[in-house]
Amino acid sequence: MTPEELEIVRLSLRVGAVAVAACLPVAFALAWALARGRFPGKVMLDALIHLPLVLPPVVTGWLLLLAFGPQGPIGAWVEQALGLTFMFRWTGAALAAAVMALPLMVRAMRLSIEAVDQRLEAAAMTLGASRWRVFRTITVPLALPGVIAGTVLGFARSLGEFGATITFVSNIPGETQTLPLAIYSALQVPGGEDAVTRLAATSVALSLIALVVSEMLARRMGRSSHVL
Amino acid sequence: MTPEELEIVRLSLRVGAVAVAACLPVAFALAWALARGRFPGKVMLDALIHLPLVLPPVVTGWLLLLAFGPQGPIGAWVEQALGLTFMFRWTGAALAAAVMALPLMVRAMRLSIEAVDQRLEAAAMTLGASRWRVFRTITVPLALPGVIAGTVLGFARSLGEFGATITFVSNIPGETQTLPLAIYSALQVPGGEDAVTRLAATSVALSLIALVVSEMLARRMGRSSHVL
Amino acid sequence: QEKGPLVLAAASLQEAMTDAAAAWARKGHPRPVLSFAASSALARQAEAGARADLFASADEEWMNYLQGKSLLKSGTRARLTENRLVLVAPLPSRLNLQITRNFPLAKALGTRRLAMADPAAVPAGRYGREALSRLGVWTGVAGKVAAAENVRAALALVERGAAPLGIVYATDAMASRRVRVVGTFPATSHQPITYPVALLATSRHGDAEAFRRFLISREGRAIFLRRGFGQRR
Amino acid sequence: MSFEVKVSRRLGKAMVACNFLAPNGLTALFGPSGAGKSSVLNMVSGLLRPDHGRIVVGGQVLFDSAAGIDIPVQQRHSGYVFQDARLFPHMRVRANLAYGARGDGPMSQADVIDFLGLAHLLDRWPRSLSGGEAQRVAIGRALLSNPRFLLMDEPLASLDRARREEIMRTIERLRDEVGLPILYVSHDRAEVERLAGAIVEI
Amino acid sequence: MSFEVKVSRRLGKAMVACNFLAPNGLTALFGPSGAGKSSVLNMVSGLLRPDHGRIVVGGQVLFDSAAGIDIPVQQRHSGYVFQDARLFPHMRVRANLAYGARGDGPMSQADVIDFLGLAHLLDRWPRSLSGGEAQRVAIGRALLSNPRFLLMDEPLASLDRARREEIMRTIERLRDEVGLPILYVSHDRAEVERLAGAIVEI
Ligand SMILES: Nc1ncnc2c1ncn2[C@@H]1O[C@H](COP(=O)(O)OP(=O)(O)OP(=O)(O)O)[C@@H](O)[C@H]1O
Ligand SMILES: Nc1ncnc2c1ncn2[C@@H]1O[C@H](COP(=O)(O)OP(=O)(O)OP(=O)(O)O)[C@@H](O)[C@H]1O
Ligand code: MOO
Ligand SMILES: [Mg+2]
Ligand SMILES: [Mg+2]
Repeated sequence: MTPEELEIVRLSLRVGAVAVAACLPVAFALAWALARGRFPGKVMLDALIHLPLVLPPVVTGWLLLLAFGPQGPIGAWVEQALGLTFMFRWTGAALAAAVMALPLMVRAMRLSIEAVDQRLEAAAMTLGASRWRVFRTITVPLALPGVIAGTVLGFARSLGEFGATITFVSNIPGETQTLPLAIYSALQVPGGEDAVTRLAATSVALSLIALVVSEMLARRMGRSSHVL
Repeated sequence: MTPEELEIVRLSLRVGAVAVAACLPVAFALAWALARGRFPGKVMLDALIHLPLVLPPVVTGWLLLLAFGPQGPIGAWVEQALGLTFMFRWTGAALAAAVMALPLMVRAMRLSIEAVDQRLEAAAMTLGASRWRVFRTITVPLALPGVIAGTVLGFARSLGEFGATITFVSNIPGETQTLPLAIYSALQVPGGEDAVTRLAATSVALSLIALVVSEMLARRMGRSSHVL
Repeated sequence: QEKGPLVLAAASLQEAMTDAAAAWARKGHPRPVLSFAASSALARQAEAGARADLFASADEEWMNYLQGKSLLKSGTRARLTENRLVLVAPLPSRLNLQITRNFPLAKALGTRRLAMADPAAVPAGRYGREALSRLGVWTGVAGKVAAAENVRAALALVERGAAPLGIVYATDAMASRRVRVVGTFPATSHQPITYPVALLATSRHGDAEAFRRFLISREGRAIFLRRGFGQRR
Repeated sequence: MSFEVKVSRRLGKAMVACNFLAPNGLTALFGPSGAGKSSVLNMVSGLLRPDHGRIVVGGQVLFDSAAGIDIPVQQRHSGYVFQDARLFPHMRVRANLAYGARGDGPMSQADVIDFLGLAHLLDRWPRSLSGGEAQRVAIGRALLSNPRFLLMDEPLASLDRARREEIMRTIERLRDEVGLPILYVSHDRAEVERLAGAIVEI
Repeated sequence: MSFEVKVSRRLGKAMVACNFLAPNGLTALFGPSGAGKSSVLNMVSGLLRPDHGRIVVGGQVLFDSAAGIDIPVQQRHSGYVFQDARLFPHMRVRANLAYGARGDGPMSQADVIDFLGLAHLLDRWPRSLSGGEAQRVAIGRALLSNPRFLLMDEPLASLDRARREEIMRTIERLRDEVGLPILYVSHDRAEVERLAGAIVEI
């Protein structure tokens, strides 16, 4: 790989890792609310989370641009309050990746949370554990398969995210040009198939590593599975 | 909505429904193999399923074109053997949507299959049930939450699929022009925002309906959840 | 090392613009930062207030759009280069066609499809549609169009034999080793295919205007000519 | 001989081994917690494969490591009442009872429902049953599968005296009139002394 | 008075109602399968909310529908031994025992591990335990949480005689020396007669 390609890989990993890490707590909280909560507007929240899945990515990118752009309501506020700019920055690419990964992460986690045996939570409560401790020590660990699956899905989705990213933060080498954007650029050049192949293979290798790591993690956590 | 837009909606629904329906058995079988199987190349199979998630959709579309195009090895064979053409046909759009939905469906189902209490399967076996009957009457129904979640995710993803579809079967009104493709076209022209908004709202409405139906289904199936 | 101005450029300009940026850097200037995407996406980013310096569009419409919103530095809009439309076929194809009024395009296609960029949306597709209309063959082939996301995707359909014919830019045809140019569309059959460039109102970079001038200088135009752009006969 | 069992199997660090010849009738498996009683039942039912050994029930060889025989679980037709009830959570009580039902068993469905007192529970979901109710459904499910032999792992542990008495009487009938071989785990000495023709200590 | 319970609660079509005043010591809850014994324990522990009623344990009002009192489960400090063991499957035995452990309880951890015979099980995962082993761990877990009172739902059902004897002796000690109020469900009359100061029929 050329140094530029290495740089692209590094950027992609950073974007993917930050997106997934930032998404994890949010996704789990949402999954928990959807699995356990009874509140008005639940279906609406559910639908909102699914939006980035249903809309073409370009539209999601455009909506991000409208909301988080320099003149967008949230973008202006975030810039002022937190000093965080998204426009043309890798942070914007991470935001786009996070938004696209969110529905996948929420669904996987929700599925696992719904499968948690609430009688075990009840048992923990009789032992004096606060709601927060029950959540931390019983609910979350028992929902771990969903957390792992969600993280893998989210990370893979982040690695593959293209449409929302290029629409939101453009295609700037060293800043927002992740692997898929680099692949797109290579596809624009006739005879760029070699570069495409090389970059795509890199994507695949990265996701393979993520998969293997997640499988190992899952196996180590697999003690709770049932036997005979 | 204009008649053309109605036509687009109808086509999108058909493509999404066929993609998900065709995917369901395949995805469940794969999920089952990954959850329960111990075979060489398992990680490879897992990685292969994740590919459409990791690669930019355009690349997936391009690979589909290579494999299922008129000169592709599979395309030629399928055309001869089954009389099924994908190129520039709605069937091709469904194929692209199915491929993109597959990883999401497999993951959700796998998660649920792994959560099935195998002691119940053992009990069914002592009652004389064949492996197939155990699978049909115990494993599948107990994994239903994952099947429902996977179906919703897959259908939503199908509704939103853009890059692979347009690259593989291009944008042909009445044949391959699903909602995202129509939205994309509208986005390309200055002032197309109105059409974009209308079409995107339709997408959102469709997915909202799918979500509500799935939640209702899940609730009706929710008898197996634990109580105090 | 200092960063050059941020250039938002239509994806089809990728190779030529990259060459131009390299030439500019060789003159001792900071290397311009190039971002290639669909003209529509880039224009929307500029519209959203993103701070960039130059915009090179694949057609005049998106430039008009920004100009209408006063997002261009006045007096900086200029023609960057031009392009031509060609009809291409897969390399092994023996097809022979003269592009004239009412030429038998529909018959040449038979039951198969004509690959082109989306005629409803993408610039290359709109030029193609205009040309076919003026030549009187659009109604015959309108139902046989395979509308691709962009010119490159249309080219790929022809390269892979999925479509027997396609309409792409001369620059694309020149760069592909898998297609053969069947004919060039007469310059009179469509609006001139021009790529405008302009400084964005948000531009702050000191080098932006100089780079713009370089692009439209004789030296700059030569770089684009080498990549197949320009009005050749 | 109803049961001829000689098996050994490693489980983690523990080793479960058991060797007995039981006459016709009911054989009680007796032993401290963790001795391996449930594991022996699992081996006889075919759910757990012994490392070595031989299992013959009612004259039929179900397992023989030397001869390479291992009849699949499905074809052993054991009526297994598990220590935990293991009802199918996605089926109502009625469907649970019907799951393994094969006609011409020793008892009709109506009889089973009646003597186990399940009539008012038929339309309920398992998760809403009390501990003893679930246990009774599990017994009913096993009996209705028309088994060739019964494996019962503390089937009466959470039942009250009256119910226990009634079920014991039914078990006696199955043992004597139908001649079903029964392997029975219990910690209750009175129960065992009353029912068992032989007692195996493990 | 150790327990003052007057509760009613609708469960599906069934109605569980119970009304008793129990003296200090151990009170046995006795009744047929499905009578509502586990439901009463759930209400006393705070896991199930009565529709109406009042629950006082050791002088402390835990629930009073009229006065609007409902102490949360966490603050009731019941030592609840469930009918099913409910061990945390993702923690080893050691961590299960430690989960609710609060110092200065009536028994030290070493004592509990010793008299329940858990020493060799500490590093095991719950899924590998036998029925009786799991039940013993559940008893230990409840005792180590330094409870103000004990709720025991057939805690000895799947234990052998020797182990049962030992645990009963410990329960007697807790009852007499520590003065813990205990609500105890069992179907075994001998057990009940030996341990209980009062018997509540339900
Ligand atoms: N996977 C395993 N790993 C380690 N030890 C195991 C495993 N499975 C079972 N054991 C041990 O094997 C022994 C036999 O278990 P089994 O369930 O057969 O006992 P049991 O006689 O039925 O006891 P109980 O009366 O308590 O139900 C126990 O000591 C148990 O801890
Ligand atoms: N969700 C529910 N819907 C309908 N009935 C229920 C529900 N939950 C409990 N019941 C019924 O309430 C009654 C009391 O149940 P409970 O578990 O308290 O009984 P129990 O006295 O502990 O019985 P056992 O000795 O069998 O454990 C039972 O008849 C049970 O079927
Ligand atoms: O450069 Mo374009 O916007 O693909 O015609
Ligand atoms: Mg046992
Ligand atoms: Mg009970």
